Amino acid sequence: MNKPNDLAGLALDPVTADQRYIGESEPRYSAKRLLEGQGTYVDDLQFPRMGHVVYWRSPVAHMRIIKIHSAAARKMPGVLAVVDGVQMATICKPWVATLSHLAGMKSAPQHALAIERACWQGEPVVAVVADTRARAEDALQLIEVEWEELPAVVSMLTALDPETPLIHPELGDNLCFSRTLDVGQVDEQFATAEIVAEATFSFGRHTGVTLEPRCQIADYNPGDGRLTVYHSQQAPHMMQDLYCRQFGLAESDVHVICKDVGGSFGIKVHAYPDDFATVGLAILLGRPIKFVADRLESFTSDIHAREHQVKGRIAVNKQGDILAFEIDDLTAIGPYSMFPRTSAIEGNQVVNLVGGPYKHQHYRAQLKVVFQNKTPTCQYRGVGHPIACAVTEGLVDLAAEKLQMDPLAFRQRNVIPDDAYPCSGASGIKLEILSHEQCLRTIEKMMNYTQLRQEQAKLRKKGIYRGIGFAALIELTNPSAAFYGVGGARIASQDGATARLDPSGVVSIMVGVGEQGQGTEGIYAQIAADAVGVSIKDVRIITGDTAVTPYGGGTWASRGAGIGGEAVLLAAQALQENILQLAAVILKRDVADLLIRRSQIIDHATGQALLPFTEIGRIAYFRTDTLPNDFKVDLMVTRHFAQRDYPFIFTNGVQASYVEVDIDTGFVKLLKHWAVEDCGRVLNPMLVDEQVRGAIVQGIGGALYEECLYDDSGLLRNGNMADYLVPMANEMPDIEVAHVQTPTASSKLGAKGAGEAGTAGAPAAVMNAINDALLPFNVKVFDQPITSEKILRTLGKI
Amino acid sequence: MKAAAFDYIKAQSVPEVLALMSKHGDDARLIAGGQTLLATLNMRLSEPQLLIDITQLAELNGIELSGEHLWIGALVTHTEIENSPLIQKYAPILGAAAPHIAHRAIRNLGTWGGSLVYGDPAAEWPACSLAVNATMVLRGLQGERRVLAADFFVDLYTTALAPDEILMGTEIPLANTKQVFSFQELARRHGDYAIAGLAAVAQKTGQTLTACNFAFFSIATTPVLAKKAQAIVNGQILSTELIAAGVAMARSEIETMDDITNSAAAKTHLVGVLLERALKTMLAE
Amino acid sequence: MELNGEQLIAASVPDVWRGLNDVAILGKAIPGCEAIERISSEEVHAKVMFKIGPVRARFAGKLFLSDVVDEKSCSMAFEGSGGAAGFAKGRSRVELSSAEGGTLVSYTTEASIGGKLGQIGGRLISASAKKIADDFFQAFAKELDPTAKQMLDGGAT
Amino acid sequence: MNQKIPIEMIVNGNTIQAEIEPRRHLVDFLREDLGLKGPHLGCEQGACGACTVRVDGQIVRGCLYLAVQANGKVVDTVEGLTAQGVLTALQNAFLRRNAMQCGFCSSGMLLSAAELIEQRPEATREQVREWISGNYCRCTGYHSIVDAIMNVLEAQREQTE
Repeated sequence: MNKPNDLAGLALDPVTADQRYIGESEPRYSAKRLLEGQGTYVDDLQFPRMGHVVYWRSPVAHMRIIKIHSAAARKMPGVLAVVDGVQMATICKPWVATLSHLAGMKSAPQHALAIERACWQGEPVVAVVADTRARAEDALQLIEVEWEELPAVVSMLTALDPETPLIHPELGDNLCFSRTLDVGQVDEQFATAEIVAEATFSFGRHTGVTLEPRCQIADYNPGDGRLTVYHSQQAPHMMQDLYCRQFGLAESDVHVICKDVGGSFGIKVHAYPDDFATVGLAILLGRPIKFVADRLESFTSDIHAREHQVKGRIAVNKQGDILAFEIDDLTAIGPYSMFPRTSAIEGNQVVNLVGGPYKHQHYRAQLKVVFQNKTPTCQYRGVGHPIACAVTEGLVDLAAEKLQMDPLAFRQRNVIPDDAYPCSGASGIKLEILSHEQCLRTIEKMMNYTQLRQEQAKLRKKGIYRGIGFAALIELTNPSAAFYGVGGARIASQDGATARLDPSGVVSIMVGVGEQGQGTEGIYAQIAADAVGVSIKDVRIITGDTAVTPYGGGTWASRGAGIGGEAVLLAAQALQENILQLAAVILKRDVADLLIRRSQIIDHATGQALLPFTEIGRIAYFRTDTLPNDFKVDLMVTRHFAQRDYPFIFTNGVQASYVEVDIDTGFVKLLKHWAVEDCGRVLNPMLVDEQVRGAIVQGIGGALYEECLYDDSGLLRNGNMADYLVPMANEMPDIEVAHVQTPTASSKLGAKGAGEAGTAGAPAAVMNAINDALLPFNVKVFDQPITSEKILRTLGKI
Repeated sequence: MKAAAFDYIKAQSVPEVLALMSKHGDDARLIAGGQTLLATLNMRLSEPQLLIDITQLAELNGIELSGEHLWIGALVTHTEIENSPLIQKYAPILGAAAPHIAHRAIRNLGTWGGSLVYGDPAAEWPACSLAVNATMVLRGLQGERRVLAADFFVDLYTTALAPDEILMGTEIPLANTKQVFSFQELARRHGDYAIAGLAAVAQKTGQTLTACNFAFFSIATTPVLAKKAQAIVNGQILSTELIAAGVAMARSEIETMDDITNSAAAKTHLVGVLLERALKTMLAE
Repeated sequence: MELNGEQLIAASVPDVWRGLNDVAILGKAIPGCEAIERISSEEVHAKVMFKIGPVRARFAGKLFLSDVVDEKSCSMAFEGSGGAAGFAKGRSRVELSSAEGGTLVSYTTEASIGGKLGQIGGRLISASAKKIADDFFQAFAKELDPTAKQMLDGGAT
Repeated sequence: MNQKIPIEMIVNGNTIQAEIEPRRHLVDFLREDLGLKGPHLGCEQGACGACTVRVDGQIVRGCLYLAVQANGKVVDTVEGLTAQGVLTALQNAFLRRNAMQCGFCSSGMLLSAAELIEQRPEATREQVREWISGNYCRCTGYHSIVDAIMNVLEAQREQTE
């Protein structure tokens, strides 16, 4: 529907000869079974002797565990075991989640099940295993824990005050991480700038609310000492490594399998205490153990994200050039840094990304990441981007308003020009190649900007208050080892793919990056089909199995297309070469005379079909006797790819939101949303479009609806799906997506990531649109989620 | 999230239900649509010993014209109300309100009676029943009694229904051609608990409204009639000044309470906004 | 959650004070109270069935009295465990003063509801708490003087 | 309370007899006892719509409906409705439009959409959005789902013209 409309993108050279699928809106054929109710999600699996575990979780923010009474629970029908933290600790080591490249970062040892103290409402304390989930819950009712409530650190604003109690006294304070970045002459710029605008931005705590809750089945076979874990997870090899290390198992004895995953968004890329506890129970009991978080425990045990308060200011000269940004970010992450990616990354990203699209040279950022007694926070779709973007774009709009300059024109004047790359942003980030100017031109046309402004002005006279908001953005994708590896985390930045020609002529591809619904398997099939030269119907993709796929990092940081896709391309091209060599031997022709087209070897000169793949498969696998002795048949090849040219490959884009604010009720109606996205080569526009839309809607959720609300004692007040408001269809706008394609030169494919930019830009665009609508009243809201209550207060109606 | 164990009986008659209720007291709970109860049971926030399924009871069913009244049985679902031509004709505000109740799959099961007897302050039906002067028909072992909606909603989740009684259905005076109404609801997302809502019904002659019922919901512990504002508006020509006076009175007479994301002050403000909109809508009809 | 209120009870200050210290009267006045027992002069235990809308939760509660000034004021700390459903805890300051028509009982309470109840019931928790307080004082006043009329004033914030 | 109740119902066209605990909700019965994994559990409080199934032709939340209540009724799940009438058209449109990502919401979304197409053949884009607003999808932006449903509605209208 939304074909790329700034046409430069369509002129990209093909990646492969006879390219039929790459770049096309090919449906995900393998997903048809999901539409027919035939998926295999973890909870769909049943095994003989399987036990079901439920966890007794801390009902308070901070407590000392005095005594656990479990005798009554143990006597309940069907109960297989009741296990506490002390027993679990005999087989599972504690962990401390820090990264060495985040200087000074600290956290405390954390156990699979709490011992002595529990530090947030939702921390698992006791495991109850029974033969059915219902019976496990029956027994859970009878677990009695004597506890003494300890003072809780709730507000991040006072977490570092001397009178605030320490969550982990051994750490000396409640500070997890801090960072200061000071580039150029920030003070001079602000002292002399003609225009300075400032604001304080607040961001509520969110959580991911994947429709399929976190879940796993751990199965330990005492006979051979092997552990198999069926897991709804994004990074199977990472979990394999962690299970090995925490339980002292050999890597080769741990097998992690991720079948269908019902949404992840970063929620399922972390190692949770209950992940380890469930594995521990399988080891202790020698039987499969299923854990499926129920929705109430999801809200208190899934990671949260984004609780930030950022003071920001911008300096601009009267000609309209941005001179400097300065921010002071305070964020709280719960009582522990999350394993193994750590909880300091989000704040660190905010520091790296503020001001990202613009060409100013002066930038100062301060970051404080503090502990508190709430659910741990960690990387969740967009990781820091939505905050950095809202702060940047909010300040940019404030400056434009003070200059009395059109916000779009102001951005056009200040973005890093398209011919300036490669270059560095003020924060020091390395930018390979971006297209801000082209994206801004595209969105201007796409939304019919001039006419929209006229409509807005006309309606305003009638007392209808509409607003237009922009957000220019950059997104970090295709990470190198600079993200985690250098900090000591065993999280692979490389990924691998194996391509195999099967006897039937079908191409099987095994990839380390898995499918969470984005269509990863679909684009891999497109790439493989083109790169080998077969119909997409003759490609099979296998992912999510540490015993089968090459070692790789999995799905995160928008790396599936750029890293995994490149690995598939390299493997498939290598397979094609091997097939050609084999064909040359069979046909007794020179390789250079042959081509592969649509599962056939053809004569390069005449186009005549010489040999079908089925024949190649037959000879290669069953009649090697007919081949020369010195010829080695190799119809299965593996290639790995790591992006090593830059720490990250940045993408860019711009979004616009059109809203109407009902000034009597404070309600915001989202009328329309536009996004122009440059993720390099677009492998499948239809898939990217909807992924961008989904990400935008997730961003809108944070801007208008979602927030984990806590009371003064650190108790979650809306941890359920009736009160924590996720975006639903009725309130969401139609979203038009267009693409600019500026491929990265760091890979053959030229694809960058596209998974998170939508979430990065939407909150800023919507916030700016609301403030634009409120312009006649000379009021603004910078406190997300922007509820009707906040708008009414800002307007002075209450 | 699995419910604790309970026993289950599918009741075949009203006397059987009443006998079971009298025998088991609060250990037994009635299940009709179950859309509130089952969520509570799944979360184990209630563990009754016995569920008495009343969905088989024909007496509690049906939307029918009966003399001066429209009968709506307690077991009538939200969807049935949404789709009913009789409702459109004789109690049209219910038809307008129905789509605001949760979502289709819930409306297919959730019942008129269930919503009334829970008396959730955010629910649409209690306020609508006030607005249309519904009479609740209650039956207990001692026989049947009738309670006006105005006397039915006593306090938060508390109605005049005695523990040993069941709601059979309601009688609603038939809407005549002079009836005008406006149903206004502000919910953050469609189908959510409202921030504030208003079911307004009146008789209209020219620019004048009489027999006004302005029933607000989701602003206090029960649905509330803005009686003083009704009195201001009643029988007067609906001028801009009169609307303003009614709005001001509604804001001052209703004691609002906050909820998890909305302050009492916001609700008080919205009470006025909704009334103004409703009056203008009814005037324009 | 803060809960403040005042209640005029048609009884003398000494009678009201006695009532507040009489577990038999308290047992009748506390909504849903199934058992109540005085452990010491400072400690009272009770079992209470909390009923609100579709929710039922049985709480085992403890009440600790402190800062007792006879016939004048006291502080109460309370904690109630509803097992898997959640818990309630808080502290309350109660003051009695003589007023026209009886005794004015004023209270300021800070309470929090945790666990599942708090996680799910957030929408109406303060309204529920206020209702419980109102119900208590109405019943309490009735216990002291069945013919008394009460005046309600107060609100949950 | 170890009561087990005999029930009989028609599930996807087959008569099923079972003895079950009254507390078992319909989706657990379908998933655990009958192995029908199409309906999913997303919240068990009636908010997400992933468990949507049909009882006597109407969509219901399978988590807010006891299996014993389905005694004597006709129950249909996505498995049974696949390759039948409206659902086939919807499944094709969903695939063509990429109106799904992880697939966890799809069976519920499809059943809700099917009832819309039967009950509101004239629905507008806005009405489609409202109708499916009881079905949560975290992956898509709903846009493609609305597109797919509109495609089927429009095709149906063209046919009846």
